[in-house]
Amino acid sequence: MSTDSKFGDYGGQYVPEALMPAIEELGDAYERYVLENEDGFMDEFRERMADFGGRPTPLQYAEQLSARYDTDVYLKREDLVHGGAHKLNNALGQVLLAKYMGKERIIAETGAGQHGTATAMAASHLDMPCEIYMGTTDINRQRPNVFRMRLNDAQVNPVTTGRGTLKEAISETMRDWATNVEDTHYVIGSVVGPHPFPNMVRDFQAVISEEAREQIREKAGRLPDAVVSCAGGGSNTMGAFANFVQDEGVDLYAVEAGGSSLDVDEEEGVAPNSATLTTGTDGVLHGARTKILQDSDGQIVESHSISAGLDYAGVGPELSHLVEEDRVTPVNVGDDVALEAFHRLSQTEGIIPALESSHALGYLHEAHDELGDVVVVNVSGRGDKDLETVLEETDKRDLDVAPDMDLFEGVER
Amino acid sequence: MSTDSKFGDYGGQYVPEALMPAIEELGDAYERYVLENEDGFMDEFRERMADFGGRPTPLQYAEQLSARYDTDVYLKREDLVHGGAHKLNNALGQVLLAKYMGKERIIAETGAGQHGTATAMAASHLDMPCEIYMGTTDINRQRPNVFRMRLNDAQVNPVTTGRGTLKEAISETMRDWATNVEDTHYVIGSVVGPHPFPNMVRDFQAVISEEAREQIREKAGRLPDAVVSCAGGGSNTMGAFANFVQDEGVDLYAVEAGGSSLDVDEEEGVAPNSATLTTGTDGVLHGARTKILQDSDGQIVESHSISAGLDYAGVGPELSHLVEEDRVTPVNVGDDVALEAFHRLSQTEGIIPALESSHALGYLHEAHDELGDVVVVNVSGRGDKDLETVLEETDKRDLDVAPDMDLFEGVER
Amino acid sequence: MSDVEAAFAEADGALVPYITAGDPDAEATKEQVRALVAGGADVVELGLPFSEPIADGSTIQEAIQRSLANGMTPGKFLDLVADLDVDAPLVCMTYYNLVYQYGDEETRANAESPVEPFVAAAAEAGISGLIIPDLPVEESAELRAACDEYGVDLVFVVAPTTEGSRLQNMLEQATGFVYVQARLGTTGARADVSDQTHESLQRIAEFDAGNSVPKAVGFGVSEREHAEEITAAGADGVVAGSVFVDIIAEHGDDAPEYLRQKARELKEGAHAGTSQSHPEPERT
Amino acid sequence: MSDVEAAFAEADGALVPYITAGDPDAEATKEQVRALVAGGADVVELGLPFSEPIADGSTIQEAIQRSLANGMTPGKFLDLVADLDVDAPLVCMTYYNLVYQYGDEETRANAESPVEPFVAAAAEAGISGLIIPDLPVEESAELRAACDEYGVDLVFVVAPTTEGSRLQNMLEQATGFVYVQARLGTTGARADVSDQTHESLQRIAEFDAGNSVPKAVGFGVSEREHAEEITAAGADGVVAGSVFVDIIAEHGDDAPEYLRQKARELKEGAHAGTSQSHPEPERT
Ligand SMILES: Cc1ncc(COP(=O)(O)O)c(C=O)c1O
Ligand SMILES: Cc1ncc(COP(=O)(O)O)c(C=O)c1O
Repeated sequence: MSTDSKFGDYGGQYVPEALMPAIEELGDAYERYVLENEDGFMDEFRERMADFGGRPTPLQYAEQLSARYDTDVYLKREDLVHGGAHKLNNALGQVLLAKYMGKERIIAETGAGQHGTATAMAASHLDMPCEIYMGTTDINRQRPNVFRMRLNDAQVNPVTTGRGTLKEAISETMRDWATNVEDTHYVIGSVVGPHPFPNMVRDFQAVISEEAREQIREKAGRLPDAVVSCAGGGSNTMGAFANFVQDEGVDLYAVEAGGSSLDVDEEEGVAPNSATLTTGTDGVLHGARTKILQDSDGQIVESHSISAGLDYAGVGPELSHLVEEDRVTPVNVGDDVALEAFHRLSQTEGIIPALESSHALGYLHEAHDELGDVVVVNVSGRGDKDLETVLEETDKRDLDVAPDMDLFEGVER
Repeated sequence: MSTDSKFGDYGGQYVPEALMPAIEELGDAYERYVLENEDGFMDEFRERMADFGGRPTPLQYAEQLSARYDTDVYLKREDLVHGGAHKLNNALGQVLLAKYMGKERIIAETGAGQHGTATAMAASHLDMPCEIYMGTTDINRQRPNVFRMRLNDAQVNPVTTGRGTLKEAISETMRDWATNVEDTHYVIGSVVGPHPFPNMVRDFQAVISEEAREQIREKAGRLPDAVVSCAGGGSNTMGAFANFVQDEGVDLYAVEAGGSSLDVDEEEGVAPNSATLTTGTDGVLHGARTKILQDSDGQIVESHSISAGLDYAGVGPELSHLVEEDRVTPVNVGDDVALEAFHRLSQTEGIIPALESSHALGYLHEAHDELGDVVVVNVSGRGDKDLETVLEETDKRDLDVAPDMDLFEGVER
Repeated sequence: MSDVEAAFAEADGALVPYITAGDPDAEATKEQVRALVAGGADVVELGLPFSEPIADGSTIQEAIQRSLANGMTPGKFLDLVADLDVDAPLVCMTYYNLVYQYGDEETRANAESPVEPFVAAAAEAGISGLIIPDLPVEESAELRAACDEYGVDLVFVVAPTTEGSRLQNMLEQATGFVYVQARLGTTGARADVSDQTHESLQRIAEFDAGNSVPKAVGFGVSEREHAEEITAAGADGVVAGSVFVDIIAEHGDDAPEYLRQKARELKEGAHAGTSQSHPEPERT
Repeated sequence: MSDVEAAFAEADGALVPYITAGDPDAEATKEQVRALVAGGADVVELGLPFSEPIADGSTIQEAIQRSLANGMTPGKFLDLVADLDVDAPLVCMTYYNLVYQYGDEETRANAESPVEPFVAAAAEAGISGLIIPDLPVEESAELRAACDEYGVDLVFVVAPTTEGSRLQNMLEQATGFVYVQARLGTTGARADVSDQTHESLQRIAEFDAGNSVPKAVGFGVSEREHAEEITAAGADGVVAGSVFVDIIAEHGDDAPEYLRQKARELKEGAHAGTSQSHPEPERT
């Protein structure tokens, strides 16, 4: 275990013994290929992210939002990455690394299907056999993403245990890895899991802030006052923050899902939110010590968010550490505010954001007065995947900003 | 009418008298702003296409296809443009031009919804009121695109005449334009319609080949032997060809939709294809003289393609002319071949192409032996919009390449 | 002076009704035309249906669909015309592609231009003039030539947006009559005479001076008062279409009698207006 | 020598069965443990259920879900243990977060480490050892210290992939017994003894030399022959879990009798194997 497997008290490697050699091997490969660019690994990664992934993504000045908030708002357009989200940055990096390591098989977990589709795309691009674990509940509510994975030639393994959602899929993927560790690489989908995953995923995602930092200097002639990014596991977050962490004048806001309420229902084992950094407590989940949503016994509670990608009871250990160090400010907005922000950006800027990203935009809306003169918001993904949810959830509420969809009523044939 | 309103015998301005002043005004604006960059119009257009649209798009070397075909295949990745297709290049150009012209309202027609969504995005981005005409049949079968337009704050006007599809929507939009011509700009969705639309739309789309020509010289060290592009109205086609037309050594293939058969059923007034350049005859449709699918009386027949975006009975007049001049080779592939090509690219390269673009890829598959050593294929859009159609149509056929979707059977809850 | 121009000259406030041929079938159309003429129509505009009628509003679109669904074709249209024996010149309104496409291969191969076969056949069948709403004057050279050769009038539409040299050009090229579009938009019956109509009438007065071809105002004319207002302002006649097409859609087999009545009403209006713009006051 | 080590020493081919506490409830668990001991269990491994059992296969996962659904908690688990009066040491198998999280605020504030409150309470209740499958030796310093303080064994799992200095380290740290994982993967009954099992047995023999802590082989043991094969190859005992958990799921209230029979069968196997690897041949 290398010395920087910890971020302060957070991080570490809490995994079954059978996996220890694999993560040591991975740690070694991470150092050689990612940190030291052995065999030109990072060059190849960057080239593929350009040609296949569509990088660099623009940093766009948002005219209408800037006028409305009297603040210069710049949007980092990760929604334009191939596949529609920042997820590919990580998936492609890991699949390529697996190839360099001589692995012959890729596995990954997925909840809403964003990481699964990104991994399937990357594996197809690099000609690697790929299996994705996904809970049966998620399979049924995220069919288009299941189709996309199948189209990209990935096998999708239904996970029937528990409630059949992300947590169970992660556990099941860990089991597969523990069984097939010798020829298989597990592509974790965020800056979570045992070392070296949090570091490695961050480094693959750090291209976001590497580009954004250069772009904002060119466009605004200065560094931003604030960078705002949503946080589920925290990979787009760490990607958007990484190159600004050393810039003390740049405030970093991690916007979590406030869900419908910040309270935890111990009785039911349910937190109607995913605000781990704000309301979570220290614990060990999925291989790392970090902030988690748990009851007083230490059982993990069901989290909730209107956006599936933020709906996770843990968070990256590095974020837990940066929050403890007061370098990152954890904030959160609830389902309603995120939904309104979704509609706002769609209507006024011609960009339909992911519901995850809408949390960052919702926080911008609420706090724009306090964020300074130049703000970068990371639009981590596009919202096409969220249309059904948005329509349903909008219907339930009385949102001023939402467009009516009456036109369908007249045209049934 | 300026002298280059014609391409040989094709083109012209066959519109109701009420529109003549508007298209003259537009012709004038086109010359000043687009051709002469007055007030820096083209600079602003290019900047917005970069920051908002995500240009340049990569030219990607396709490793697996190249190996399979023993030909260097490069994919022009228009699927990475904001919105998922080349359509934005044109829509943003026209909406911006309308703004420069002092118009206060945007209208457009849409069939499958691709041009409608692109126009709605562009109008939202540029803060212009926007109305989209769409047939009721199309509204019902393309609901997600209707949602996207509504989310982007566009009004969607259902067209109930005829079969309620693209042709009727175009006619209806022309009527709106004829009524509100003074403050309204009609954003036509392809290189069709009266002059100056075919020239102007081509010029907005020409960025595709401008980039591709530079990129291929850098990557392959030479010009390609062939450029292959699908053709519905022909805007991605002319965009991909424009900067190669003067390069005599570069063969240009316009791949049309062969549908289920190349025959025309005169009795029923139906062509089960959209292979206008191959099987169409000279006529006048929607404002221009060009090749069209018509019966012997001159009535327009219903076209067909598995891909909604190619399903149009006309084609851009410049393409008709370039075919007549033997500069462009018209070819076609049918529904089955396109569907297989869709699956092939999805599986082997990690890119889910639009069904339209799959026609170009299908032709590559069939003719790769004859295309030369270096081939550029324009991937005009992404296929997320086509998932439903692909699943349905794949189910009907017995395709070797298609993945099975059995996994749903086990997991209904 | 062509038949059409002569009809205008004799009319003293001409009525030019439009109906779609073949709506719902050829026999009905013949009855309808006879009724219109009996009601006072001076010239009859007969629509030859095209599948993409971009210049027409929903009323006429639907008539076109009915006609096409019942099998109307350019050939049958000309047969119908040849069969019709009425005391008013017939003008064919259609879209350019049908004109462009007409004729069998041999005829087309020997023709001077792609549009000659249609014009020849139309003249032979007894058509006196053509209105092609998607053919602006700039694209009309071939058709103009063919029409001249076969003595068929070519009617142009002048829109509210038509001005200056284009207007001049059109007036020079027009024969039969000039179709003055009363307002922007498409065909369709309206409840009132719009402001644009008054502007159009004003413009008629201005360009009237140097040109002898008659002017008829259309788009939205459906009531006696509209017709009167229009000719009172100096037009030589009115064109009315949707109002007649609506009657056909509504009354089916009984339509002819209603058509006759409506034609009489509009003709009276047109005539009355004329007397107001002319020295000698005279009422019907 | 700890209770657990002593039990191994006396066993002559030890059987270490695993069941999930609270499956389906605490009372049933007590009956089950008694039956296992009656059948010949030398040490009993009791699972304290955690919501994310990443090292367990589907059989045990489901037992854990049943137990949690019926309200099992760490507190109730320790009550259950304190209530149990059987003639075999009890080892608690659970995941690290429950250990890490245990105790009320005051206890935790006064504790030496976050894990001390659990170890103290476990020792007090009568737990002799801990198995924490998601705690590798590298992260175990705090827990090792607390276990030493309270005289609780800390059992490590040696996987087929564990080698070299890590293996060395683990053997040095282990107390009670070393849990030799027979194959890659997760817990779960299997039909055969895999090749990996044989390799593992081979590796046991290799590292056996310098270390006195007993070795028990688990993962997939479900038949008499498995047990015999394993001890014959030099292991000090076998661990079997899923086979017992399956019996509980299948037989409900009648489970204890079946548990006893299965324990007896496996114990016989383990014992028989021992005699093959020892000088004096002796059969049950
Ligand atoms: C678009 C988008 N943004 C954000 C997230 C949250 O993940 P992370 O916090 O790791 O960036 C997801 C996860 O699926 C996502 O799809
Ligand atoms: C992705 C894509 N490609 C191609 C086309 C065909 O249009 P065109 O021939 O004008 O490029 C469409 C039309 O919707 C489209 O969406």
